[in-house]
Amino acid sequence: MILLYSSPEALLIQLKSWTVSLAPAAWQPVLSSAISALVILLLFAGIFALTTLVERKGLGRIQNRPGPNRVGPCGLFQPIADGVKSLIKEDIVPAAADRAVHFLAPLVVLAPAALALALIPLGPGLAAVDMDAGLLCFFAVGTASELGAFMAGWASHNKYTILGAMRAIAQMISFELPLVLSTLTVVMLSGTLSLSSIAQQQGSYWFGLPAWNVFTPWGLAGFIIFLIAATAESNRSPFDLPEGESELIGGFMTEYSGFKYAVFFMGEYFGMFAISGLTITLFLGGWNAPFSFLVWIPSFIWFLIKLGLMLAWFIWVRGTLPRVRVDQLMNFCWKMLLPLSLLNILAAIFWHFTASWQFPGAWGLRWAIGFGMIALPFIGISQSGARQKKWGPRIYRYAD
Amino acid sequence: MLGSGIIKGLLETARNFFGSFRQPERLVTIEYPEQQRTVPENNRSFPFLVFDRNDPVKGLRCVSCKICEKECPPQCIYIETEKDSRGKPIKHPKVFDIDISVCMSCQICVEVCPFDSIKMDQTYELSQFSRYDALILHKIDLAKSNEYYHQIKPTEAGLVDEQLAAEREAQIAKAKAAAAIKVAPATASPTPKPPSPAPPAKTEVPA
Amino acid sequence: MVDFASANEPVVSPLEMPTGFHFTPSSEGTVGEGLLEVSMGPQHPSTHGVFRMDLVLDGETVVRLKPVFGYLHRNHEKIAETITYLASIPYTDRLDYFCSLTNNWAYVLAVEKLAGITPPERAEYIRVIAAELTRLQNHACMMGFLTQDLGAMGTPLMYAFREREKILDLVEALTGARMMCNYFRFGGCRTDLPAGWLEQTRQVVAHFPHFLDEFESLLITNEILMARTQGVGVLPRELAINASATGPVLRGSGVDYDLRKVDHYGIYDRFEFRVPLGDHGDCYDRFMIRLLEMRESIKILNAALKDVPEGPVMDPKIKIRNFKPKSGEAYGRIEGPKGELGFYLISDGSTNPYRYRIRPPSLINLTALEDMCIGQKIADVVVILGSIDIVLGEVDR
Amino acid sequence: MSAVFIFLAGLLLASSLAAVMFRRLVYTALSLAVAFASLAALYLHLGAEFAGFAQVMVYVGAVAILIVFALLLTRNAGSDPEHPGHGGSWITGAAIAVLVFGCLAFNIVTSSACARPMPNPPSITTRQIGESLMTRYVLPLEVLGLLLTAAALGAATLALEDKRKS
Repeated sequence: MILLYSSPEALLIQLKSWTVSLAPAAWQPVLSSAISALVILLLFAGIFALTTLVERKGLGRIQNRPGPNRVGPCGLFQPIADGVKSLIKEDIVPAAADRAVHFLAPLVVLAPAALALALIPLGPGLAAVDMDAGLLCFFAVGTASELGAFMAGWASHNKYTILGAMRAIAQMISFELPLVLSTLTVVMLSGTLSLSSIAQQQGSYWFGLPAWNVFTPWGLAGFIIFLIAATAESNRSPFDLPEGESELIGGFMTEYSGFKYAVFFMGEYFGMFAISGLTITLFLGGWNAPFSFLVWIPSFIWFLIKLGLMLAWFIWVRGTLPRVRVDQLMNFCWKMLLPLSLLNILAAIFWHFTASWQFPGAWGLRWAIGFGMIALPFIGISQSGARQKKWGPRIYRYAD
Repeated sequence: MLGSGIIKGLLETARNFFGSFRQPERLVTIEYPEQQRTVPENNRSFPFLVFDRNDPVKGLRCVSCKICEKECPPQCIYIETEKDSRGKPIKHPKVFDIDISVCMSCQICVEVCPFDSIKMDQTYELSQFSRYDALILHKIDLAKSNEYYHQIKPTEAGLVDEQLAAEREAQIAKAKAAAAIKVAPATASPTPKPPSPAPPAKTEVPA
Repeated sequence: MVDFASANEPVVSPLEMPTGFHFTPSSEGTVGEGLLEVSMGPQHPSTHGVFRMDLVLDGETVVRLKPVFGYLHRNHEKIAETITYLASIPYTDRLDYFCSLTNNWAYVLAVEKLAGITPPERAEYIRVIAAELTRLQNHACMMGFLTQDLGAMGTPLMYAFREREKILDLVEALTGARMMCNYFRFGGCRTDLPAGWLEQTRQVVAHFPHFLDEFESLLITNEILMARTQGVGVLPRELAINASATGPVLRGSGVDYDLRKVDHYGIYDRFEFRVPLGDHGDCYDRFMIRLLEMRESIKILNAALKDVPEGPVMDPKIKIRNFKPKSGEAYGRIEGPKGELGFYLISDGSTNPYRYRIRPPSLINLTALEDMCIGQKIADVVVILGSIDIVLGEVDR
Repeated sequence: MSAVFIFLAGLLLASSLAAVMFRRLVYTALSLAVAFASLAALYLHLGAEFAGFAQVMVYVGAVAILIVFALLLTRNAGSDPEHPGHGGSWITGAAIAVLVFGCLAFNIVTSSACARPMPNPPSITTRQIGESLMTRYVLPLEVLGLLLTAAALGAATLALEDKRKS
């Protein structure tokens, strides 16, 4: 076996096929899948461990605290300590709980999230599962985690967990709509459901600048809508109502402790990675470098850098914003995000059919019109909503 | 417009994020076991008993008057007076216990003490493995020297020493006067000792 | 499974009391079909201590709320009747443990009225400075806790704690303890100011407006905060008066009532400050009133720190031991950070008070909690509770 | 018949039976979700990606979740029902099921399609499905869409009326 070096990605692929070729022919497909699964799980489990540490440290710095810094140099071994702690903690199952469902729920949350991770292409040819209907598959497996939330909430036999589960299901179902509708623009304009081809299509450069979807008006709006819906879908602040620790203690996870809780936690973070990866693939150019002179850096490095930036954004938002209320969340979804994502489809159609405009300044005009098609309704909806509810800054009077 | 306030908040937290690396006044955390906090002079934790002349047993200023025991709001002080061989109480505590699991560090014993013998300490690393006996401080644990008092609270201790010296001088003067009176009338009956708030006259304050 | 109560009786309609209160009879077995009874607390992360609310929910909407407290009852009032006047002061620290200095002040004010004592000038200034510092740190932390209840991951709370730390350092340098100060005495203050304390305080106070600016830009125009607090937990003006709410809760409902202006206690007449008032009586108003009050407190502090006179801090005629005020009664009250804090004392001429009674602002402001919460979501309940700003040490005493 | 098929078919059968047999509503709902998922897996095993994922999205993601959500809003869904719902009618039900299965099986086995040699399965991509939906089957698609819109509007109207009354 000779490794032909053409690119780092090809090297990895060749390495894998060489390993697989060592096995007997009947076992080769199984081995191939197993290697892919192992790589995905190890990679993202490592990122998970790192993210918990970075999140705690980052939140600490945002809050003017040093964050965890006791275990190992700069607290680097904190995730290991956390893991050991959660493993040796007592696993408490409430006496009235449904033991089987209570046990299965964390797995039902974790498994679809891990499955969704397999679909994300980390580089050209570097997706564990590269299928024709990848995007469809992503959303299909994503829906299963709602069942996990229900199972956890119901099996714990606790009113707070039931409320949390109801919130979780309602929120995830509602936000799936804008989430899917905002990806629809990308699917329409790229003409494929395959994630790697969508990423591939964003690989060209225009005077050294990338041709990512986010640099089009529909792409920008879709990116923002998708990001908001993704935050809600992965239960992150400010949409972390299913956990809602100030009102619902821990939501559907209230009655979980020890390693089951850690599995929930992991499932949530895997979900966040998956949806961040999807955001990157759909709108942020996938594995492509931002500038043409930087293409010598391997694609998966670019992907991981972008993933890091997405996670940093999630952490930053979590450190800043208070949580919205459940009815406001629903209103926001149905009255703001859904109409805007529908309008965004219109904007994408406009962008598509004006692609033939050739006169000077056509690009700018298209951009302005397309952007206005979403921005103006946004301003209108937000202001009418605020006026209706009488929300706004106030001026205070003083007693004489 | 919707979102502007959120962006403003995000910028503020970003400023704090970077600020906590660059501006030390933002990162106020003290890494406790390695860094110790410098406590201000007024800081108080739990009471201790002051002794003079490097003698933690005989040198205690406490005369076992039990005022602090009476005034202590949570009643955490227990005192027994020493008795001499004939069973007559002498001005020295036989037992002086403070249950610091009950003590609420209010300093009222210090304020009411007429002999400046009980003062507030500043140690705060007092964890013990037992909830009961380990947290009851006995006379021997409580006794600390006047030098120690000077060390933790220089200003206050200086004032106390001045005051004690003044009282002692006043008492010596008074004793002299009393002696003079005693000499003059031949029908000298033993005058009852005035309930002076001063410590025993032989007390010497180390320099 | 969901423990929906099985009884099918209809919901007992809230009886309208003449004052407009909701009065809920004991809720045992009266929960209607489809309603969910939830016991929120005493072990709940955001009931600010061991406080419990028996909620009846329709979906997530609150139909009924019954506050249950007493988990932290420490018999303070009865204990105080068995110990001397002096020994009660450290117990008052533990009422509202965030503002022990103002608690001390209210108590010593009552004793001073009882015994006819006037503290020296310097002590009055120290009291004003200490009380306003207490107000600053209490309000800052209250706003932090409120945003914590809103789910803001504690970031504003940490900023508030950062600033509170500086104030607590000052308090420690002055009184010897950070929270349980036990500092004021009838007839003045326990000790004089330590050397250099005024200068340090001036620096801290000069820096405090920067913190307020930071807080404002972080929070007050935040859309989520506005959506969560505006129009939530409205306490109408009449109900606020009827419920005898005081402090920022009352002023948030637009009633101009600040004991510093009304009672002229201490030397507050000498300082220029304004009383901010809210027009809506919702959580946002109560939040903002505290923010604006902090700015006014800074004005008072700046003026007071400028001209602290020299002199004694304690009336030398006061006996610490064996203090026996003549028999009579007195009610001393101050504008604490949470509202009117009053101590009512009856003396029979002995060393102990014959009767000792506290008017705790936290408890009385809680009176209107059910009225503020009915019809709101369960998530709003914690916000409303946070906006009242209770400390359970004071509620249960 | 491959091992995968046998496994999936067994899972499908077992979970469908469980969905019928369980007394506890929640268990039946969860078993139903498993049945839907195993059916989707069967589709995938046959190479019908689009149908498989659509099955998961629609049945697991929407139908099962809806059932579960309704359970959350219902009283006593977790406890064992007081009156076991089977009674004597289960024999009738089983008989009908056997009859239906028999009819279907007989027709399939005797149909001429089975007699023909197995053609090579055409490789249908999602793209082709989309294109045929938008060209050849555009009218049925639009009609279906209209029907669903009408249903959604009707549901909204009903919900609004309920709200107005209360």
